[in-house]
Amino acid sequence: MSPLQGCLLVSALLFAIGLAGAVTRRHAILTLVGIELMLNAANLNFIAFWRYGAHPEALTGVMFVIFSIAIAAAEAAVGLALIIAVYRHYKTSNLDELKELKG
Amino acid sequence: MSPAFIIIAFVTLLAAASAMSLRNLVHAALALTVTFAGLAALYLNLDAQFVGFAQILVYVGAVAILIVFAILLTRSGDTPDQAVLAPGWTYGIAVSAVVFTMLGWAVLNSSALPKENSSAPAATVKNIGEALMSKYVLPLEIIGLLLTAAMIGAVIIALREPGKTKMDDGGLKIDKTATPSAILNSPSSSGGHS
Amino acid sequence: MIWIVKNLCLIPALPLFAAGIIAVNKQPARKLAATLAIGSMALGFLLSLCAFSATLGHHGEGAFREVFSFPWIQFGGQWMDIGWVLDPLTAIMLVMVTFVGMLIFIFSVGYMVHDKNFMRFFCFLALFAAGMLGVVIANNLFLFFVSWEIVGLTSYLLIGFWYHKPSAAAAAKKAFITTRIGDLGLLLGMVWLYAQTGTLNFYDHGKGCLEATALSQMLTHVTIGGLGVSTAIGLLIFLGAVGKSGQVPLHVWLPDAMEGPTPVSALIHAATMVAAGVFLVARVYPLMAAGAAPVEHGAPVTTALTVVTWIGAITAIFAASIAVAQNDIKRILAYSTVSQLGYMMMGLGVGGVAVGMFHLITHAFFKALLFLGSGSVIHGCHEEQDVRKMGGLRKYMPITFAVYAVGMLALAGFPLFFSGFWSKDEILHSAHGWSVSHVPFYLGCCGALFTAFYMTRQVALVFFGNYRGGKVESHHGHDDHSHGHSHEPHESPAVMTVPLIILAGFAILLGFVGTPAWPWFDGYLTGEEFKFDFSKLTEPGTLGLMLASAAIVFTGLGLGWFLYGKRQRKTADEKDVLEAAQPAIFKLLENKYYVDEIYEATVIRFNAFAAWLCDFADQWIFGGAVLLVKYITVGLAWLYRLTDEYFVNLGFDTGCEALRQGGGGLSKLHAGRVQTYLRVIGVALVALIIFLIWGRKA
Amino acid sequence: MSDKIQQVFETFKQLNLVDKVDQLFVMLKQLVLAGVPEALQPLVSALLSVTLILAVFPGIFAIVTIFERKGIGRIQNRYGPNRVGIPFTKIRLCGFGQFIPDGIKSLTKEDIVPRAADKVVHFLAPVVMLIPVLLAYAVLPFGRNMTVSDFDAGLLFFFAVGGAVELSVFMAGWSSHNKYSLLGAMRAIAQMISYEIPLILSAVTVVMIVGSLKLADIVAAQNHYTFGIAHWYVFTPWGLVGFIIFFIASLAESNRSPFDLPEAESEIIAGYFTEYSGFKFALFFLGEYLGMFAIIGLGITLFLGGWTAPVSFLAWIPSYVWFVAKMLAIVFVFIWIRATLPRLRMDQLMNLAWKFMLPLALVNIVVAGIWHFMTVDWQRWLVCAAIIFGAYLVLGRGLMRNQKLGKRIYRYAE
Repeated sequence: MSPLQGCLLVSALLFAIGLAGAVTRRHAILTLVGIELMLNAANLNFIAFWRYGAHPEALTGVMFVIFSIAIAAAEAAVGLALIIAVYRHYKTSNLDELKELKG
Repeated sequence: MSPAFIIIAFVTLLAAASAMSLRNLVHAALALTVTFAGLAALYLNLDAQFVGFAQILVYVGAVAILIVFAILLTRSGDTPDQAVLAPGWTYGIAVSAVVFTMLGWAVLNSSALPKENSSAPAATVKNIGEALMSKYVLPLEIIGLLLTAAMIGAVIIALREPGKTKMDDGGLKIDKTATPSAILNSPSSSGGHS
Repeated sequence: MIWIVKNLCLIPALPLFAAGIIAVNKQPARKLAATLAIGSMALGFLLSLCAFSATLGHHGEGAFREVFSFPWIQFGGQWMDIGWVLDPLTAIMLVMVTFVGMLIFIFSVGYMVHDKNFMRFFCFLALFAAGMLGVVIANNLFLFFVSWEIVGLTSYLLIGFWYHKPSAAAAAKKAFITTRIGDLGLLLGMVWLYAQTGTLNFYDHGKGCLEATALSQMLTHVTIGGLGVSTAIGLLIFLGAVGKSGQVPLHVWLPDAMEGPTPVSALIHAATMVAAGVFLVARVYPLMAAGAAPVEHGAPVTTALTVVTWIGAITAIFAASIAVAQNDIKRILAYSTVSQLGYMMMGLGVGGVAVGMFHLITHAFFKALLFLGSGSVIHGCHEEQDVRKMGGLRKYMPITFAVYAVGMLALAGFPLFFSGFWSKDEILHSAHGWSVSHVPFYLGCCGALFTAFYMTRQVALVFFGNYRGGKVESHHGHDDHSHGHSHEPHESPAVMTVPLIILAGFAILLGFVGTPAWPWFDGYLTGEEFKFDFSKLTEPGTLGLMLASAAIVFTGLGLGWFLYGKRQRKTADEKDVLEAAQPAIFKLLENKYYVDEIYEATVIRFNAFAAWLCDFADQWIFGGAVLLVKYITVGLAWLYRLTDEYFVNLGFDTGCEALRQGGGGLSKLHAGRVQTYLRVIGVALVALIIFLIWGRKA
Repeated sequence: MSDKIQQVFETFKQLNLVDKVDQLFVMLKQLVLAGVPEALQPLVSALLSVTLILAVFPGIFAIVTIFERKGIGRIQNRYGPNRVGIPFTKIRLCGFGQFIPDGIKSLTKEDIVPRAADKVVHFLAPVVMLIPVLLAYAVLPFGRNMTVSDFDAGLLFFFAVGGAVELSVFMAGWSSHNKYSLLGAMRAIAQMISYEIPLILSAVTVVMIVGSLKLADIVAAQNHYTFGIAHWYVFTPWGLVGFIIFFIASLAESNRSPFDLPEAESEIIAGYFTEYSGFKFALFFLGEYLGMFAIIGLGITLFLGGWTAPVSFLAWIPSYVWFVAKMLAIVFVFIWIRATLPRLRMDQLMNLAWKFMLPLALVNIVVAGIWHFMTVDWQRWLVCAAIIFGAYLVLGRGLMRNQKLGKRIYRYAE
């Protein structure tokens, strides 16, 4: 198993853990956390591919991750603000109780 | 596959699993912080120094704090009594397992992986800065705009809903109506006889 | 042109404005309403006096006549003018209407003081005055007709003023519908007239429809049955007058109209409105008299005028005989009115405008006096109208008795000192000289006898003897505190008696303007020279007639006094003297010759049958046709529907249903749970990975 | 192996006397490293550095606590600790031995954990506090060639690990299950996040001018002299403003008066470490002071020329002496301020950070850019000074406005 594959496996596992958490936990914040984990897994992939890829001097992976981190920060801020706003309104942040948008 | 990588990866994954499974949300958030730190260490291990530090600065220093703030503001800090798992969680676990299986199988059997380049690439801060200011200047500007928009949006979303009482500046309540006698005679303050 | 002619429209406009202001005011403004109405009438009276003075002093140079017209509405290429005319006929009517109206308004303030709809009453009264004055000044059949209908409307409204009484509501309806029959004739006549002459103006400097050009043109045309067009039109217009003035056979509404408040009866159904029919005939007299063979003495004779005379004469005797057997004080007066209107018609027919109009004016005053007097009596007797339950009121209501006696004597035609004598005498005189027949003269004499008789009977029953409304006195203790006054009859307040006294004065004095010795009235209307000539009074024909008439009157008075005055009835329930003597005749008279019943049996039944026939036709013949069409349509619709549903829509509906079910199924996926979505995304990710790997290998 | 040692000695011999003194520790470390096998060298190097840091800075901490107590006592016209000297002698050392019994007392006191507390987090909080603080020392250049690990992105590393302190504060405050602890933690985190932004933005100006995140480069860029005076960045308009902003922000970051709301005794007892005692309390205390030293060290490095001498004729004094001297001087200013200024209110604190320091720091970045691109010396002085002064006036006016200065009405406690 090459280092790249190791990284990718770790990333895949991290992604799966994040997905499992996001799908199974009731609390909205933990769902958001799971999504963050999935995003981080993707970041790890980028770094790994940059590190072991063909053209590291292009810095594509690093750049992507830097932007991704910035976007993740924005996403976390907005997401958590939404959760707080929803909590203020419904007095709960459990996702299975928030079904107003039901089709 | 250095031992350092294995150890860091193990810690990171363990922390991630705890973050997703601990009942107490604050513990989960702290475990998440460890995960972020571990990821930063993985980046360092992969010679991406700047990204690693940025990961710590943003995730540990900001996102984790945001998350614990959100937990406290939604009064979810205590260990919940009722179920922490959503209905239908078994499907979720199954889906995740299938996803991991597929991904792992794909990683291990893919012929499309690039030929590995074992020498550490040069990703100095100067290189990154130059790339950001030349090739990636437009994305940088856009990200700046996005962050500003997100900040304003988050502030507006999390603002107190209109019509509710606004805090006076700095906790110093200036109450013009309450006279001492009114407060002394109020029902809440006359509970001393019990 | 004199200013008053131009501004003649002010006289009806004033009460019209008063009515408008009262109508838009808040309800409890009683003082304002009364002030406005009376004030407008007073101002109108002053203006009328101006108009009257303008028409004076034209003796010997033809009748004064000034018209004022202006274009009002465009019919195709022609302009319809409306306008007004000032001539002696208008002027004397204006003075009479405004003066009597003003007095009655004043009387009403006292009479209606307890009514909570005081404002409405004065609003209607003012509106009526406006309409009536409009009728009087109209120089145009169109304006005349509009005002005529306003008058009819207010008459309806005022008869039904106490609409909570079913009888009042029914009477209002009856009055309205009956006069409508006459108005239809008037309308037809009007249209015909317009078709013939192209104008509806009465006088228009030679172009009006009552002037020589138009009349001669009309005379050349002949219509069905050899009638001249002018005659036919005149008869149609006369039909309107018959309806309005309660002539036989359309008289039935007038006695019922007494359901209205007494001032209304006095103003509308005695003094003014009912006289409007007579006034109409007088106004279109040139039309009626058109084509008459010139006679050297007396009135012209035409078919139309003959009809007028006969109708009038029959009405006079007919109504007078009914009045003999009535017990309601107002009904007696109502039949008397009908009878006197018949006299006026007869006067118009046999003697011309001046004769009829003279009686109209005098009658207006004394009949208003009588009605108001009866109102005072009713008011004094606490809304009691049955003469049998009165009696002895002379003691309780001396002023009312005095003025009532004056009115009664005037109506009965007591010789020399009362106006009724002079005016009626002139009619009889003319009838005596009528060249066609003497029957109207005899009918008139007979009517005069009846008149004197029933008036004596009424006065005797009301004012002499003892008060017979004693039953109410047993409840004396009960209502004493609730009412301010006792249940004994009482004299009316000054606001009611003063108008009565004024009217009484005129009822006496007015007769002297038309005596044979000093025929001022005649001269005034015709514009002919006249002079005071006492010797005319002693001319054999005149004197003889006067003596005969006086004899008839005295006979009637004596008979009445003998039957009712000397031997007073003791109780209210006692049988009438006449009834005891001749029950069959009395019953016939009491039931008004069964006219209402005859109408009930004939006209109304025919009407009901026609209505039933129409209903039947509507329901089965026309309705059947409609139903047939309907069923055809429904059948076609069924056919379409079946086609649409089973051939056109079947595929579409199935598609829609499938789509809907698919949407329902999909909406279950959209359960509002984020995590479900995430799961689906996870599955999709797996699918994507499989696809990518498989695609790469392939 | 011995030839490597020989080589080190050779290098040392070639230096002049001043450099010999200056590079003494560096050479010693190289000597030791020369004596260990190649594979263990990174580990040994790290161990040596860490040991030195762990030896020196807690020592300075101990001395500074006494200095602080005595200094405040002096300012407040009282004695402060003046008894403890060398045991069993009459030598009192003016009470400078006080830290020894204090330390012994702290380390031996009973460790009390509240029953409601979250035990694990409660235990971990002081550790998490200390680790990033110590990590921060890794990139500080204490003297010439004296940097433990001179990362390429050293400044970023410093700020990154600094962020972890907030987490430890939260852990301490939340796990204690005490409302004062939680309030203190919240206040501390809000304050730290707020002041971190002007802190970093003021440091950005230096990075812009130097063109490197490496702290050694930054010091080197300031290590030249004109007319015998050093080119410290504090002597430029943007540098002066940057330093003042950095100074105020570092006061707030280290929770020092007048920004000591998170541990305001009169309001919330001791803030987030109310429920700590004994060794853990000592760790918090230590962590706080070490964090203060670290951030002062960074400030010195960025604006005060690091280990360089202010004037050229004093350049013979060893670089590490200069560093410690500058650090102690600033620590003295901190103590002075603590004894002098009253505490801020929460809203004033936030207003100052967001409405005054943040915009001023942003203006300062623009000014630094202008400074960089303008070449004529007196012109850029004039322009930069004018812009900064104008911004200062406008922002200061804005800060003073909207202040509801009314009579205070106290609410009665319920």
